[in-house]
Amino acid sequence: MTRAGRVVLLVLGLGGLLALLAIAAADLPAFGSVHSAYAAFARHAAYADRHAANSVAAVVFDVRGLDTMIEEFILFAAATATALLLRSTREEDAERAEDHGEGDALKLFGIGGVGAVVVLGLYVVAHGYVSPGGGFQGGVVLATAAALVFLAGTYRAFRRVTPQSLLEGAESLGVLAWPALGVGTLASGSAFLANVLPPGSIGSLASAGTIPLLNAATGLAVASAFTLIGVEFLEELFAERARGEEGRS
Amino acid sequence: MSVYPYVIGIVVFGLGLGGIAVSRHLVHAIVCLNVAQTGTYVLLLAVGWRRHGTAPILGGVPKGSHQVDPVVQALTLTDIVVGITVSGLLLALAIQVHRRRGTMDPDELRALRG
Amino acid sequence: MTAVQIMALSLVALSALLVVLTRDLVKLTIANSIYGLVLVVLFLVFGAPDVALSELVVGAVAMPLAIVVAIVKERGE
Amino acid sequence: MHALVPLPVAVPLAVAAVLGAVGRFLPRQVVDAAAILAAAAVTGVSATLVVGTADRPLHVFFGGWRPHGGLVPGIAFDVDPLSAALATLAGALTVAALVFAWHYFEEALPLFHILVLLFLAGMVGFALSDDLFNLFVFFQLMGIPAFALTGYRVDEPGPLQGALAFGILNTIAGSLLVLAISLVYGRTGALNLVDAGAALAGRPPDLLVTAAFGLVVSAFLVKAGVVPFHFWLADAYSAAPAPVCVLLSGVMSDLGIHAIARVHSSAFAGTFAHREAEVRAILVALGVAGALITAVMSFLQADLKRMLAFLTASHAGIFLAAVALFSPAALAGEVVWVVGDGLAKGSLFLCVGFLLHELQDGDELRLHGRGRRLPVAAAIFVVGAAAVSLLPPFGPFLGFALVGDAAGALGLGWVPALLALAAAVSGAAVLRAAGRVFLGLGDRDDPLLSQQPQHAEREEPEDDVRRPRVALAAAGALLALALGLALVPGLPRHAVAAAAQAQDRHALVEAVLHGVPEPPASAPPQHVGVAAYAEGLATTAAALLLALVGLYRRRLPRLVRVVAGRVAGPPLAALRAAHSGVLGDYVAWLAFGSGLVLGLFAALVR
Repeated sequence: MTRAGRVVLLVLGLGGLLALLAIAAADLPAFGSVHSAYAAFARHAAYADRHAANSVAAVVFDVRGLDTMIEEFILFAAATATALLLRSTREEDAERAEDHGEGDALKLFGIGGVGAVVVLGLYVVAHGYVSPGGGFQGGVVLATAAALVFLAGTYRAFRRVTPQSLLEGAESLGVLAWPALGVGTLASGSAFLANVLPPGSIGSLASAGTIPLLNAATGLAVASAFTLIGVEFLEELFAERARGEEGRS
Repeated sequence: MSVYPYVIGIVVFGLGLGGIAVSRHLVHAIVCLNVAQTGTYVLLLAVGWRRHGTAPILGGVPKGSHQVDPVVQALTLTDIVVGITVSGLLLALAIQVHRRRGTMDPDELRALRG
Repeated sequence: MTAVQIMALSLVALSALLVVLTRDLVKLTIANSIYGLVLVVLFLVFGAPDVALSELVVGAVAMPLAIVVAIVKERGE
Repeated sequence: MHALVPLPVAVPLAVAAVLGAVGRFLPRQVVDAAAILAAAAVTGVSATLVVGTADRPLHVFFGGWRPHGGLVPGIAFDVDPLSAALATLAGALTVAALVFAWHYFEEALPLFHILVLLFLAGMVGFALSDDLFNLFVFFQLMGIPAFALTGYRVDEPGPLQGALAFGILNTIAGSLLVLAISLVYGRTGALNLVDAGAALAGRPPDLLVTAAFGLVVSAFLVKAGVVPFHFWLADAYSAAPAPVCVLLSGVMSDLGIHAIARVHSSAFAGTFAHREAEVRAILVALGVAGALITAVMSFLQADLKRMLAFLTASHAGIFLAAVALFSPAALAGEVVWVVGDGLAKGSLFLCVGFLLHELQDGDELRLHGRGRRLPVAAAIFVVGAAAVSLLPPFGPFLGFALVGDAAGALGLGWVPALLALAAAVSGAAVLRAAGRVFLGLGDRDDPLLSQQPQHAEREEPEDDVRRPRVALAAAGALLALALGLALVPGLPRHAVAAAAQAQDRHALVEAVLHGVPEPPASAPPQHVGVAAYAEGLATTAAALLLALVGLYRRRLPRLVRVVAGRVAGPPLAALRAAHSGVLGDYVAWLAFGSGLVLGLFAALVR
């Protein structure tokens, strides 16, 4: 089909689709006036039943826990596939470029920054069910700390900090925690992924029953998955620059 | 005016979808795919907002005040994670396509036809 | 609907259009990061700090890294 | 029995995670055995659930969040014999694919096994879930490992492009689903299908409801590969490794159609009650048109995998039209047809995988007569093709008979006839290929058939003598199951009873929202009449005849050939040109298709 034909098809289809969606959205209750019983129930479940100050975390890790478990396995599938897709076509023996010798200022800021970013990441993960944040957001911040080591430090230091098999192991364990806990609660007689631990006192870290466990597992899985993807993407840079690109088919 | 957020969400989705169809570079197409997905986040969150509503987090917020819908935010969180992981995998595929075919232009990638 | 929300929404639509219309890849990365940050503002204005934080780490860190590597790979020749 | 329901999803996920952690240190046989055992466990548990839910479906609520005052906060699974049967089919095909792929992949981390197990968990969850957003999450868990597996052979151009098209198109479909969820949640404040259905049933459908249903249908038609959303499917299924194709074609596509049936009967049947005829007309038209178009495309292919890919798309159209009749017999017939068809397609793809391994080529013309010394493969391939062409008494035929009864009762006798025609045309392509490859019939080249570039399609890096017997054993076992399915006593009756129960909205609302167990399922005994047998045999005969025409086209009288060339030439050329292989075109077709679907629903259903 010519590009012109495609644009005609696109304008017709997309135009119709967007117009109908806009009219449909006009039938929605006015912006700001939607009062769903589900939302009230979720807030009550978070604050009263689970003593979790962050109701979004309560929904993510408890009320709709299965969604988050499947989301972690989607992350696991994509991270594993991305890592091996990039790694399989790189010649393992390609020697890596030596240090890229950044300026002292960047090195100083970087090394100093890494510690702070790691603490920030751990804080965001740990307080996921008390204040905004959580396993996913904190996990990506921790992965950023690893990337910062690369930016500021030497490439060799970066590779020492991020051994791939260790990352894959950590990611798998972090993800395995979900079905393990689920089958555990199932075996103990209650429902799959039921929050069986005492809710503790709201606002403190010792609250919300099993939510902290799942939150920590998610943080571990996300941190190692994103670091793994980061390593593979940065490795692409170095394998490429160290040797000329082999002839393309 | 009360339909403006919904329309913006739909328009951003349409922009992303249109961008993919006419894209001349795989990285641009994948970024447009991400834009289309963010359009759905805007609509999803807009449906959950409540007038004078504050974040659905206890502590530091006056007890009686209205809070917005946490369920919709949980759904959007899951979406964002799925979105970035798919984008990562597609970008890795795009790098492989470039290594194999020397081009990143979807119009030139015609291995299978007919 | 507050004035800030209207501004944030309009900014999101504009920067989305900017991203889609940008063909040059380096400018695309910058436009996409700006779009990510504008989205963070919108999500905050919608009372969704968790979502804003995750869009921040995704839009400002993960996505640009992947795009930059893809661009460098292509420009490597 | 309730405790069994989460296991078919949790077990493959847990085994995949364990393989991710320690897989690289385990010997290859242990990894293969672990994966096959996990898939077999899923098959066993799902089969138990099929029997266990014969009386009434199981409603399981995750996290212990039971319905509360008419609201369903937790995520629910609705396990009835039909959805459990599809989960069993997914498990069985995964076992067959893993057995075929024994020693297939030699990398450090057993990525293939991890992705296949995640793919299985996604399919089982997608078949059983009763929550709209949970369907989206399982839709993605099914999609991402699948398109990573499609692009597994990174050293060839086809798989890379197939994987890209698969990934981008399915992600857009996911976004359509999220738009639908926003609309439904905004209107009803519910994510559970039955909960939303109860809320929607109160009022006649307005533009929001028709748009939401249109979005859901469009998203699932992309997954099922029905025209005009099928372009990615042809590229992806013809580029994926054979064991992956078994899963993609055997069950993944058809799950999209079953999801449409479930979403309609649980959530939208109430509000569409007075508009059922219009909704039926739209979906039947889409299904029949799609089935015929892709059946013709299947006939025009020389590459065996691409031929079976179009056959899968054609059958997805058939199943859409069957489901859209919205009667218990039609739904029951569709599921029986899907299970039988999935087993037969699985065995056909395993045979093609076997041919790729033995003869290093997957093109019908280049394989002309080279299959003569492979009698077992020939037998399985021909019987599989006949089963797909509705040869009694295989599973597909039984499903077709039930759908025929349902259509007859609605006065739509022409629908099963067109579905049989589509099955005949696509079956004829496979029979023609069988004749040319195994018996050396017909000409060595045929300009009508489009061939794909001959890339080094070697499916297996090193020779493994034990492999061929394993592949054929798996293919034969699947075919035996397709036959055995039809010999199960009282199967049609149980299927129709289960379908009637799934479509009984009032009992469903009582059961899910208020915990009142449904009355036990019951249905009159189903009798497959002589007329049905005649129609099945006629379809197979038509397929055989068309195959012969395909083989000996040049020997037809000149006048017939000239007229046929002038009449059929231009449309076939246009049809072939539309399958351009360009990503931008596919996205434009998706936008056009979804605009069309939403437009039709908005216009008619109001």
